[in-house]
Amino acid sequence: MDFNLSDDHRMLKDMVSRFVREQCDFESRLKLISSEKGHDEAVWAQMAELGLVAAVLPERVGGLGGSGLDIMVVAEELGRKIVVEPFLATAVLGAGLLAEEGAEGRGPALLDDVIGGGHKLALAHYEPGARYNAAKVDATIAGGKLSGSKSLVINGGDADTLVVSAKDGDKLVLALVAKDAEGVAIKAFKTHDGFGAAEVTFTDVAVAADDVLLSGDAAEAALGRALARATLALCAESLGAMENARDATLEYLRTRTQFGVPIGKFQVLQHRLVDVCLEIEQVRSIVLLAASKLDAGDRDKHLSAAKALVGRVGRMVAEEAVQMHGGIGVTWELELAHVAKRLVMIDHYFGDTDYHLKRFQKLSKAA
Amino acid sequence: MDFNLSDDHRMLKDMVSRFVREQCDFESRLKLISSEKGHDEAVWAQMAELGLVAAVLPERVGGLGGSGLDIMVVAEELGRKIVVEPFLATAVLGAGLLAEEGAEGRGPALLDDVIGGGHKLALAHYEPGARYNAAKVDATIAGGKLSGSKSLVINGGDADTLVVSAKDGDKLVLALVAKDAEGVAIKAFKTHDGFGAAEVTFTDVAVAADDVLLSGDAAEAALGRALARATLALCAESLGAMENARDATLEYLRTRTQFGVPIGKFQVLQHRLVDVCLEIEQVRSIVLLAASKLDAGDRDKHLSAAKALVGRVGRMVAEEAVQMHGGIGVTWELELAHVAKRLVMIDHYFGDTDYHLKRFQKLSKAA
Amino acid sequence: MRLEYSEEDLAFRAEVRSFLEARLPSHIAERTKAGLALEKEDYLNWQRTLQEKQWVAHAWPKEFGGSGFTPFQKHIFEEECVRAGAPELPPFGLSMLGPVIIAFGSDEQKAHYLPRILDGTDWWCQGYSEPGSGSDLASLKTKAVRDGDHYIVNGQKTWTTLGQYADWIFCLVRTSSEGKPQTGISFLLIDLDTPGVEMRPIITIEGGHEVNEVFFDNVKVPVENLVGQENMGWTYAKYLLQHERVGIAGVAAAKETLKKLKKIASDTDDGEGGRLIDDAHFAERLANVEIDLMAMELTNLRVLAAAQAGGAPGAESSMLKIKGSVIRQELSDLMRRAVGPYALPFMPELDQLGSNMEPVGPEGAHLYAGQYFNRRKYSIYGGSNEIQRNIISKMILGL
Amino acid sequence: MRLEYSEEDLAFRAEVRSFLEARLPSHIAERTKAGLALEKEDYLNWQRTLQEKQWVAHAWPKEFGGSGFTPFQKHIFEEECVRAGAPELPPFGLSMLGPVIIAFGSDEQKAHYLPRILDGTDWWCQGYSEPGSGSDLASLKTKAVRDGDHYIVNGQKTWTTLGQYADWIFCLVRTSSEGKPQTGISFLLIDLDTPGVEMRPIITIEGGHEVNEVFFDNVKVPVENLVGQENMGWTYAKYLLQHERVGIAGVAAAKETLKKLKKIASDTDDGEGGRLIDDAHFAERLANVEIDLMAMELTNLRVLAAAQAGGAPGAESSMLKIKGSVIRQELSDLMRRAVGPYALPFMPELDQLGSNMEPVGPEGAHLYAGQYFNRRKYSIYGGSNEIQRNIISKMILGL
Repeated sequence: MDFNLSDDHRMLKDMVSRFVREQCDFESRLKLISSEKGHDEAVWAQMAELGLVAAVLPERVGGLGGSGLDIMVVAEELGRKIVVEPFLATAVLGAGLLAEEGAEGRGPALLDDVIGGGHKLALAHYEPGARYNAAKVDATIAGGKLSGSKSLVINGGDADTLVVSAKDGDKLVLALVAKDAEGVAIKAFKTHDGFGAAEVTFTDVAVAADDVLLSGDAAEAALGRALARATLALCAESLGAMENARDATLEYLRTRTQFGVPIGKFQVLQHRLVDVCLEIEQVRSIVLLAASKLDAGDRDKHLSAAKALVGRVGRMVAEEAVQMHGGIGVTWELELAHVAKRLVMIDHYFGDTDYHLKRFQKLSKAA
Repeated sequence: MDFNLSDDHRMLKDMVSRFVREQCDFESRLKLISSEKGHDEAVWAQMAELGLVAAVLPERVGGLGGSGLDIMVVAEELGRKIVVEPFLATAVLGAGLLAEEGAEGRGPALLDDVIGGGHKLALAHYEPGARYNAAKVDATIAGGKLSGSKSLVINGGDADTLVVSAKDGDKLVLALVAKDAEGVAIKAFKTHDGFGAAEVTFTDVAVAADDVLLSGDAAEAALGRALARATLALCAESLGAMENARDATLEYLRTRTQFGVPIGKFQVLQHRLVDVCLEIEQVRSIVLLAASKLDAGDRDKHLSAAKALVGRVGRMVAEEAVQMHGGIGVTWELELAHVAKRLVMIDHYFGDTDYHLKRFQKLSKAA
Repeated sequence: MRLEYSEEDLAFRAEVRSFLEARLPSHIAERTKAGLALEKEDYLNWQRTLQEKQWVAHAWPKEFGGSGFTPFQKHIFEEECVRAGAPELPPFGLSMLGPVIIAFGSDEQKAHYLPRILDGTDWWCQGYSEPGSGSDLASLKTKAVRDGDHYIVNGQKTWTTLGQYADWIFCLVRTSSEGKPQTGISFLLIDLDTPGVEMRPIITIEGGHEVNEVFFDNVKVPVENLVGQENMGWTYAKYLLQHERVGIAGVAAAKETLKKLKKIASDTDDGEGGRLIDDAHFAERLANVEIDLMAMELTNLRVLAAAQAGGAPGAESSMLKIKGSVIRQELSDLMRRAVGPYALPFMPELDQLGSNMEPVGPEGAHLYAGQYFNRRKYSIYGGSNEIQRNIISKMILGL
Repeated sequence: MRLEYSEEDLAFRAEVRSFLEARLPSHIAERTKAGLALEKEDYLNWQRTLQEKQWVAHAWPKEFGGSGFTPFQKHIFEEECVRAGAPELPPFGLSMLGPVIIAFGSDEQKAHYLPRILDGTDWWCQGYSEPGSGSDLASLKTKAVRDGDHYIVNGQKTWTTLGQYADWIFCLVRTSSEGKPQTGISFLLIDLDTPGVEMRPIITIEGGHEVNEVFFDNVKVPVENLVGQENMGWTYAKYLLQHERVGIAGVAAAKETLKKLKKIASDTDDGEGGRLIDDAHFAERLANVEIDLMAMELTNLRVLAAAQAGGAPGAESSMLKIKGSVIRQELSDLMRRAVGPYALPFMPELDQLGSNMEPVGPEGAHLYAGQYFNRRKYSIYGGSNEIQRNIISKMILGL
């Protein structure tokens, strides 16, 4: 047993860490989230150039790894500075699907451009009213025409190509649709945590054979893997964001004085920060475990354990950090406020604490 | 709106309070719970003489009140000193049933003796494996013969007469059975909180027409009222015990020194005791509310709210009080340890927190 | 013991309810119920409407134009207002400054300021907190130096709620640095139009503008704007802070939120073919907070009854503040969870008056995450819950 | 990064498992798994069996007869022992005194005491805490006054675990009252047969007898029973307390309890026609603690790996202690709740060896409430969780 990062992972981690420190500072983020685009194309290009898309893809398609730990290492560092560039949508979800072994048609050929940062993706899967139920797909493909609605598509307003799930009869299909294809209506908006998303409607959109990426059992399995990878990435992002919140709070307790002493001298605040630290260590453990199980048979049990714990601890860390900061903690100008928002909103993507607790119960009982 | 006790209630409260302080001291209790009998007959006789049985019965049968507030006032003061005499079993449950307006047969005539302390009762209702489900009655009365098993009958080993629930066909019957009747097997034991209980088996026990106290809808309604009264009494006992735990802990924080100062100087302990106090105030409110609703249409919703909150807060108060006492808090010699046990074990009678939360949900949604 | 309202109280409730039904404009009620900001004119119009019944200033004696409500009447009035969606009038002039002027102001100040507060001529804001002071209010640094018949004020105030609408600010300023920090503080009234005053918005975590910071750069304030005596301001400030706050627990608002939450949970698909309200995990949280709120409401009434009987609520206010904020925060957490993924959209434009933007997801869903973040302030402002626990520990427990 | 055990570790696990299968007496395993007390002879016999493999003293170097286990081997050994129901050998001689004698004792002390610890000739108990000392260990008052070639000891120790079985006690005693409290403490070995020593039972909350108090009334102790130097005892005590405790989180025991809990929840009727494990409220609590424990197990392994690599676990032990105690207490809470009303019976006689009393309710149900109350000690002993938080705050956070 060995919990040290390999030299490669250590280098990857240091590289991402340095990059986000230098390029993804909070002042820039504040400007970006108020801009129409919502992120910085130049930063995304650099991220691609540094190999952050490649890092989470297998060597078979020109990637550099694609293991659970690869995803965790990159996502944790991005989470630490709550980076808004579309890593999750384009690299983890979109490129991950295009890189599936069974992928066919025009999709795989797009990968080079995606890895290079020249082409962005989004997965249009969850549907309105489905809440967190990933199995509900009412969109249809029939006679080469796609129709249906997709909800809260992450990066949906910015992606060049959408990977869309739909049913062809009983069979699940994952198809590629260009953002400007005829019959595609995209309503883009921002989210509370500073990201971009969209409601997307497809009305008789033409889908050629070449557009079909995966279908049937292969599509089901690939979708399961993609959602698992995205869940892991979100958990790791949350871990990075938690550590940001912890460090900021520790620094605040050390420097903010009240009644003539640093507030870190108050035992109540000390003990609460200790509990925050304990829980973050627990989150690191469960995310590591989930990362190690990404290709295992009991993958989903471990991912649900991780997402449920991340949801619970994320809320606790956000609330405690804000509370210990006092008034300043609820201001837009403070990085911590945005970190707290990301921590809490992560619970609303890919299933919340309750959803994953229930899934864990079911899978744990079966095991 | 007026939250002051009436003069009568104030006098009743003071009387019980003085009595338990003088007669139910902790040293005596320690001896009693290790004795075979488990309580003090002389103390019970005095309690009856003071009118504590009468206090929870209507004037119609020679009682002095019987309102929710009467039960609350007496039970809270008994709970404060975790009094082990069989008030709940004999007065609240047993005598309460005998005093029902529709009660028939030989039961009502027993009341004088019960009120005087000369005759003790127990309700044999819950059945093995029923958990907290009060609706499950498999015991039967057929052809004048009672058969079945009853579980965790409070005061079952000590009562002179058992009030037994059974089904005559589809009809619920409440019948009186003498403890030494032929076919009654009583296995008595103590509980962790120092009370007496018994498993009771009935094998073809003769039940005459005169033994039948209530039957049919009247029995169902009376049983519901009895369980509601008992639940209220337990909630009020818990409130008294909580205040005991709070006072003991406050006193300990003031007097126990560590590192050269009273431990009450440590902010962490201060804040935790404050939270304990806040929750106890909440419990006082919900018990008051439940007491005021004892004869209302939404009685059970309020009783379930009270029992659920009492269960949650009881555990918290017990655990915090023990923790703040440190090592001494987990010793048999300390009154607080027994108060803590009572607080926690109250959750195991008449439905625990989960049971009552669920019942509350159902009743609250219907309302 | 009697847990029901008296006949008089019930009659009063009916009177308030029918007045609100008749007079509260529906566009104000709708926005208030949705938790959206109002325009200054909306507040002023509503204040004028209420003052027809002399129902505006609950902390003032009748002879000064106050309502003269008993504690229970105040409570009932607040409940009915929240239920109807009437806006809560900003407390700065009506509940804070007014009582201080009545208790400590000169006759001229009473004659001049009180009527202007009542009729809305002057909108007041509060200048207590400073960037460095936080919970340690007495450490404030804004200075007022006497220069002839003026004070020259320099410094900075913060967390000035609705300062963007205000005409005047009442300030705690340091007029002496001798002795304990509390002893050199004075209570000063400042016209925001005076040269050298600058108000800047503070945007809060969820993106809203309800608080401000105020800068004072050699601001000349006439000495007649001093309330009471120089260096006695701390006494007045404490009087103001301790002034009974019937609504501190926020029970009325919490009950409305609970109703809304139950409606949402009943209307929301759980994604698996059922309703969210039947989801055991969600229902358990809902039941727990509902029970807490039932208890809280009675706790609040118990404190009110004590106040009605002439008792002065001291540490009880701290208890109500803590538990009330915890319950309201828990409700705001359940609101955002209830709408699931539709808590994500951030659409402030949608909430602007006259917006014809289309919402994402069920109506109002996009508001709840923002409200959840905004409601973190409940346990911070007005003396954080940690400070309240310190107070209770000292006052009730003697620790 | 590799989250799997090495081949060597797996082979070691298999060896331990088959040894336990072959040699652990079933009556011991049954009582241990039920959480019931063992006789002294049971412990001694099992210790002798283990020592055939030199598997008894994990904190001692091999040359003194220790196991020489790596941190992972210790962990695996503990897991297998808990899984099989092997009793945990009392740590007082083996894990506490032994290492102190090895590090600070004289050659004579090493030669005399160590073999007698290993073979069970001497059963040791601990004399650290005193009634007034609690978390403030250095405030201890038991005095040892030098008188020729003896110390005369007077005072009282408490919380002496399994003292009723012990032959000897190692004590912290005050030999000087000069300087800071820590500087006047010595480490003394006392034969419990010496006149003036009296051991009295302390009955714990649930009715069990596992701890004692020890009284010293003019007890004569030869000076050669002093370990190390006079007045240096605090150093040795700290060495002992800081001595790496692989099992401090209690993960192995918690995993067994979880298994038992799931079995009980599967077997228990919910009273409404279903199984308790399908009750959403109960299942949610179960899932939460199961997830906490999964994370805890990995956290524990991460600390072990750091120890294996030579790192000295400092504040990490405090983290493991806190979270481990919370998880084990939560499990004990769920155990008593799982059996519903059958948690109520208090039947200590039933648990005595050879009892033919009949239980009430499902087998073992009557034990869980007692265990829940007993387990409150986890967050109190060995430095309460509050003390652990103080340590972390200082060591890791620098506050």
